[in-house]
Amino acid sequence: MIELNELTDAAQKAFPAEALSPGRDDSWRLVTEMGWLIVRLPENAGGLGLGREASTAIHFEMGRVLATTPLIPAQLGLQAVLASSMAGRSEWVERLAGGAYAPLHLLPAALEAAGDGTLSGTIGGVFDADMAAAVVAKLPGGYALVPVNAAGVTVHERPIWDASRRLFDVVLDGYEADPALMLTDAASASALHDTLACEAHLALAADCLGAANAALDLTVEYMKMRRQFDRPIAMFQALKHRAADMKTQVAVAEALLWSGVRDAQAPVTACAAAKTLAAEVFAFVTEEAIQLHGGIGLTEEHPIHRFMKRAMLNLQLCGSPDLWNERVGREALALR
Amino acid sequence: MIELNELTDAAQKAFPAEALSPGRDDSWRLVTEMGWLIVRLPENAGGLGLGREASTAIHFEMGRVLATTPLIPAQLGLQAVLASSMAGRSEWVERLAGGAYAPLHLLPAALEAAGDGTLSGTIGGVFDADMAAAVVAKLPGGYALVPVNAAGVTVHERPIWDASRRLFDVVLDGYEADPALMLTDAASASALHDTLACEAHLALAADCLGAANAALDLTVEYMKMRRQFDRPIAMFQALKHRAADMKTQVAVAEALLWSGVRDAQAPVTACAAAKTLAAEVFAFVTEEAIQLHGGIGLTEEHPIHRFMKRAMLNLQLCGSPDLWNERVGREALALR
Amino acid sequence: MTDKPDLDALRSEVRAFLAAEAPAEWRDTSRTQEDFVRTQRDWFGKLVKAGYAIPHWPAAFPGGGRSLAEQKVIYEELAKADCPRLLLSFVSTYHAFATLHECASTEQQERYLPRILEGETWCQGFSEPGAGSDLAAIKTRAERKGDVYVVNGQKVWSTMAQVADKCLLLVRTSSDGPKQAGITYLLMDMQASGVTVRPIHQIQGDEEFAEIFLDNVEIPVSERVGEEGKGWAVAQATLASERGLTLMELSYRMRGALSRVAELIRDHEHEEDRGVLRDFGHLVTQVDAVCAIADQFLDNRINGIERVGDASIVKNSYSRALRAYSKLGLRLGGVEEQYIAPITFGDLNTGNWMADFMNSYAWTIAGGSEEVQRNIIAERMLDMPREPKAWVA
Amino acid sequence: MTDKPDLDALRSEVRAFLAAEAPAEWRDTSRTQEDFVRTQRDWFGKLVKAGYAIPHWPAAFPGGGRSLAEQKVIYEELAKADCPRLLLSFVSTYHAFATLHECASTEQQERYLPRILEGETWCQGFSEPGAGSDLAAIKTRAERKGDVYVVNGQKVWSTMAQVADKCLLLVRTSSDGPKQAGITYLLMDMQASGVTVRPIHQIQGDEEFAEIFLDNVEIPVSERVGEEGKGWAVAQATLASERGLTLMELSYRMRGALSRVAELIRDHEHEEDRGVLRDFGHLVTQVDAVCAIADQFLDNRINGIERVGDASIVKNSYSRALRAYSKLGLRLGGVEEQYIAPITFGDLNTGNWMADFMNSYAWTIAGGSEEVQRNIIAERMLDMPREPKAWVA
Repeated sequence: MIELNELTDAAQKAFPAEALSPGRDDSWRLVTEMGWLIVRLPENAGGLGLGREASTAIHFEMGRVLATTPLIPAQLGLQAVLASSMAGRSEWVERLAGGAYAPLHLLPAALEAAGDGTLSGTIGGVFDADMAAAVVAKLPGGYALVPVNAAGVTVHERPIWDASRRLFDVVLDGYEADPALMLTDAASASALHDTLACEAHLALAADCLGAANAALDLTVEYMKMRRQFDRPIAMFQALKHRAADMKTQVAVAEALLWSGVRDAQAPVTACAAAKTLAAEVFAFVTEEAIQLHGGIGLTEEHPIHRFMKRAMLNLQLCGSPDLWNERVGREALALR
Repeated sequence: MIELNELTDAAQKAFPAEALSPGRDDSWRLVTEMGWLIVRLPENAGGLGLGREASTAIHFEMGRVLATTPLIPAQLGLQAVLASSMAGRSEWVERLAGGAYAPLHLLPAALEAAGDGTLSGTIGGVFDADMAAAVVAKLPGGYALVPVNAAGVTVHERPIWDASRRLFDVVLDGYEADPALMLTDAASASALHDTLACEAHLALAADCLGAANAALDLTVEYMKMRRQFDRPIAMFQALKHRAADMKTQVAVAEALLWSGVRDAQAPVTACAAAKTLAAEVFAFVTEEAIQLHGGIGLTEEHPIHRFMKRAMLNLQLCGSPDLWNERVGREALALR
Repeated sequence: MTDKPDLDALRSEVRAFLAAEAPAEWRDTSRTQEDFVRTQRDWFGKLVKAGYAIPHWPAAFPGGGRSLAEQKVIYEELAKADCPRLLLSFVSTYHAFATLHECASTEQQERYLPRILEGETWCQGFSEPGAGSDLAAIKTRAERKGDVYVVNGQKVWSTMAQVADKCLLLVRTSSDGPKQAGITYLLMDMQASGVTVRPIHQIQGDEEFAEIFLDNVEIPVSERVGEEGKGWAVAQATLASERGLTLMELSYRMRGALSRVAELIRDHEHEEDRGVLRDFGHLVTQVDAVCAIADQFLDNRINGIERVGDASIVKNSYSRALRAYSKLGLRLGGVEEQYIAPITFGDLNTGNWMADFMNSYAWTIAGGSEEVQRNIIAERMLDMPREPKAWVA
Repeated sequence: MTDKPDLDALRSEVRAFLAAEAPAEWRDTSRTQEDFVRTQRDWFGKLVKAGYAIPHWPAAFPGGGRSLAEQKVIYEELAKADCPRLLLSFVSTYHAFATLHECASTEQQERYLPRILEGETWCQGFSEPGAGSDLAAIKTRAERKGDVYVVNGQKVWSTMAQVADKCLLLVRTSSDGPKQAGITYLLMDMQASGVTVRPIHQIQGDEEFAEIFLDNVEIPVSERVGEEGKGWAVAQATLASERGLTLMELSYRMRGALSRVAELIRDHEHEEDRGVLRDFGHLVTQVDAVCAIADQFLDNRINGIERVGDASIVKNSYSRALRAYSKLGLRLGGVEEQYIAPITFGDLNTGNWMADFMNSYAWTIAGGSEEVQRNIIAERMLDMPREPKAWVA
């Protein structure tokens, strides 16, 4: 517990709540220096050797400040490399631990193999591919590192509503996968996928709930300050009750997140359920937050809309609520 | 318009709001005397010759008092007979206009024909079959009158939560349909079904919204009277706003109902949509009503629960919201 | 529904006009604020010429003298033909017109009304940063100095003020007595010295609204409407100027735009997803119901049987349906909707679902927030106790 | 999750006991109030004998002296084994115990605590028709006459008062000063002359609650807990006696009962209805989340880091999940659910969906309504302004 509090304190000092979405490149240097890239890397591999609680606490704080730095895909990319049996594994681990960036993509890839084995298609939804050395992607032959400067690889930014982050299409056009950069074969890709998916869902859930807490804080603060009809609007019971419901939903989603984080055996559906609930709650909180802010919430002057836009993107990352609610339902039906 | 107001006034005098669910048999005599069985029967057939607006206004008022008398299935049964080419049609019309009862069933029938053509199975959800001369049911050969005292027909009451009404299973066991009592052949059954379904949906929608209005009235009245923390609970803004939302939803559902009533060309899906919305709003209003009544709403002492139970049954009559929302969606998709 | 013969005739006329003149590609020419304004001016000019721009004005004006039933026909057809909404000229033809017509001097009317038809546009200077739902709390101060008022303060949420020629301005001339009593109503030239307009950058990228900063702006006393300190009553005339037509028109437009949701369902191959079909069916019914109540509201106005609170019900049900509409689109559109796509200025049902979603808040917040409407419904329709004026903690 | 070794041992013990002794057909023997009471008494007797009935009592009592962590283990296992909830003995072992233990005289403790283990049951005489959410508004009047208080008034929502032996009674001994100051706490014999109990007919057919009418009931002054006029503080001890275990237990029971929804989905052949699967998945997640927060709440209590308002969050999230659970069942069950089926007394997840739905209101209304909890969350966790004590209209 003490360890977690220390991490949280350090994060809040490094990324204070007042400075939303601090610059990406500075943030990247900072998270590298603070060891957050290697927080989950075992000590014998040169990492901090901390567990899922630690990374969750960090992602929670990064969500709170709408961090611009792609820590989640970076950690997942490193984890994929670490889990591999690639010959050059330790060099890559060292490189990535030192600040090189090889993100895992969090949205689906649509790739086709030609007769000669070369690949074409788009790996969509790669965060900050402009600063990446390679992308960790699931190719037909298994997970692989795809260097972004390789022949047949181009990178295109696609502007998104969520101004706190940047998404890229990594487009392959006759790309020839380098066998030395294969992380798994086709058969073991799905085991790695499940491991990474669990981590990704929990990390995103933490991002959602850190941000939801911050959005709630901003809203409550605004309600106490904003006066209409000669009283702070926080005095209007109808509005108070809505704030109470926001708080309740956030607290419940947090409890589910932490129960998933602490259960090493939690299956993908359980982790995805935690992320789905967290993302839905984040969206709900920001929607209510805009309404409770009134006019000012509709202007770029006030930051509350930035939370809403991040919430809307988070809903879609690693699969939408529709997709996961259905899978969770299907699995629960099979088990009961 | 004046005609409608007159009908409404007469209904409110005959069935005052204070006397919820007045006795069925007395009510039946009263509605017969007032000509409500024949409100839609053409004048040349001895009826009042009024339109859908008139019957809607009556069903609305009957909903308001949680009427026990099965006016909706009775009117639909009469309408089915009237639309038929049965030889004994005018005798039956006269009989039914005079107070005999031949209800249309509002829930599905599951019947099977044996090799000899006799029928077995259950016509479920027949209102007040104990007082019926016959039931209007859709048999494999078309719509028909099934006399409840015929050989092979038995009638079983099945107690329901909604204490304002009574449902029966009409069980056929080797019943031989009387050709003289066939209202349609198999081919024209579906045209009649569509006509009756439109009427049934709109009538039920009116029942829902009359009752929803009454439940809202009771709730608002209670909120003004009930004091906690030294003030009427109607003064608490959070509760006020919920009452406002109830009012809004009721008003909107009423507008849709009347637009369907006034559009003679409204297709079944439009009528069913009006009923679905009305039933959902009725359920919503009664659920909120119980919450706003607090403890007293959970006791049989207070009538508000009777509205909720009627709402829950109404949701299911003529097809559930799930069924109709899907059909409405499917049709809208095909058209747009 | 069949109208009376004269309404049928009008309907045919309008249809014929629209078939010939309705701008087809107006969304494509409304991708920037400038293009949007140009498109709006063109369209307004055509409607003035055709006699459909100001059906609610007196018969003395070209195209005026129409009954509310006739106005309804015109707006229904504009909605069905999916024409641009008359956003730029809305304040001029409704708010400014009503104010001038009902409360201004003959001289003021004669000066300003004809110019509106020539394309002069107005904006409304009512809300302030500290006075939104609580409009009477305005602080913008006007001091009389001889023949002019000298005005200082700030207005906000002024539709299209950046391109407006004139402004309906509420100012405070006194702080004594009840808040409402010290308010005065002025007509301000937007070119006057000391007026600065700053567009509000809205979260979806639109710039429909602006802030107006007033720094020692001199407004001639002759531009006052009504007496000094009696501006609150004049403001009520302004606010009451349009009730019903817009929401009817917008509801019909939303109904037309349900095809955009149907398109998504097909594009994403959800045709056999029963959950999606149910949700779509539910939305279709909700939108139909909003159209029905907006219609009924107008019919009641036509028949003179509108009740207090009716407008609040229509507004809240429209705005909630618009939210539901845009949220279903956002959900069905999936991740693609998170990539920025061009917006259409001044439109609510564009199929750019993030933009539409954000726009839907304009209807739960502006023009009397959802919460204010709930108070009105509870207090004035259900006769529940009013919000207390003060309380003791 | 793995507990500490001693907790693991306890868990195994409890499981072994339950495997042997848990009543299997208790729902079938709880179809009437009488049968339910008998089933409850039997089960309580078995638990007392096994040492699991009063784990929260001091070690001096058989089976007492358990830590909260141990209590949690016991309740988890009771829930997982789907045993009857300890409804009849709940007020005795929690409310009466806490009150006696913390506030009563040694003599009172010695008289009453052992009898509870022998099966004496208590009820709570707190709420009144005019004092629900606003408990301090009670009007039941006690006048001291020599050695007795003479009590007149009416109590309501008293759980199982019809079969209770004793009552924890709040009365008003003074109307001066703040409402709270005139309240006195008495222990009443339910057999006393002038006590009339009338079961409340609940809308789902249960009779869990009763009204108590008090007509010149004489209660010895020796049966007073604490000083005259200091009853409000004693009542706080009563009300604080159980916080967390019940909701944790009930959440686990609801999770177990999700199989009832799964059954409906199979029975109605919705296995491939994606909408239904999504709604079920959503409910499963909601219930899991409620279990997680109930768990976390108890862990926080065990670790001494509970915060004000935490209990309100757990209660509101449980009650809303219970509503959602029963509504999904009601919806999926279709028309069949509208036919009356036998209820199970004292159970919340029976698969009789109408009854379950109605029962779910007990959790949004009783024990501090959802609205009261929202006030607590807003005022005490979010530090928003409190409800005003009075206001000026």
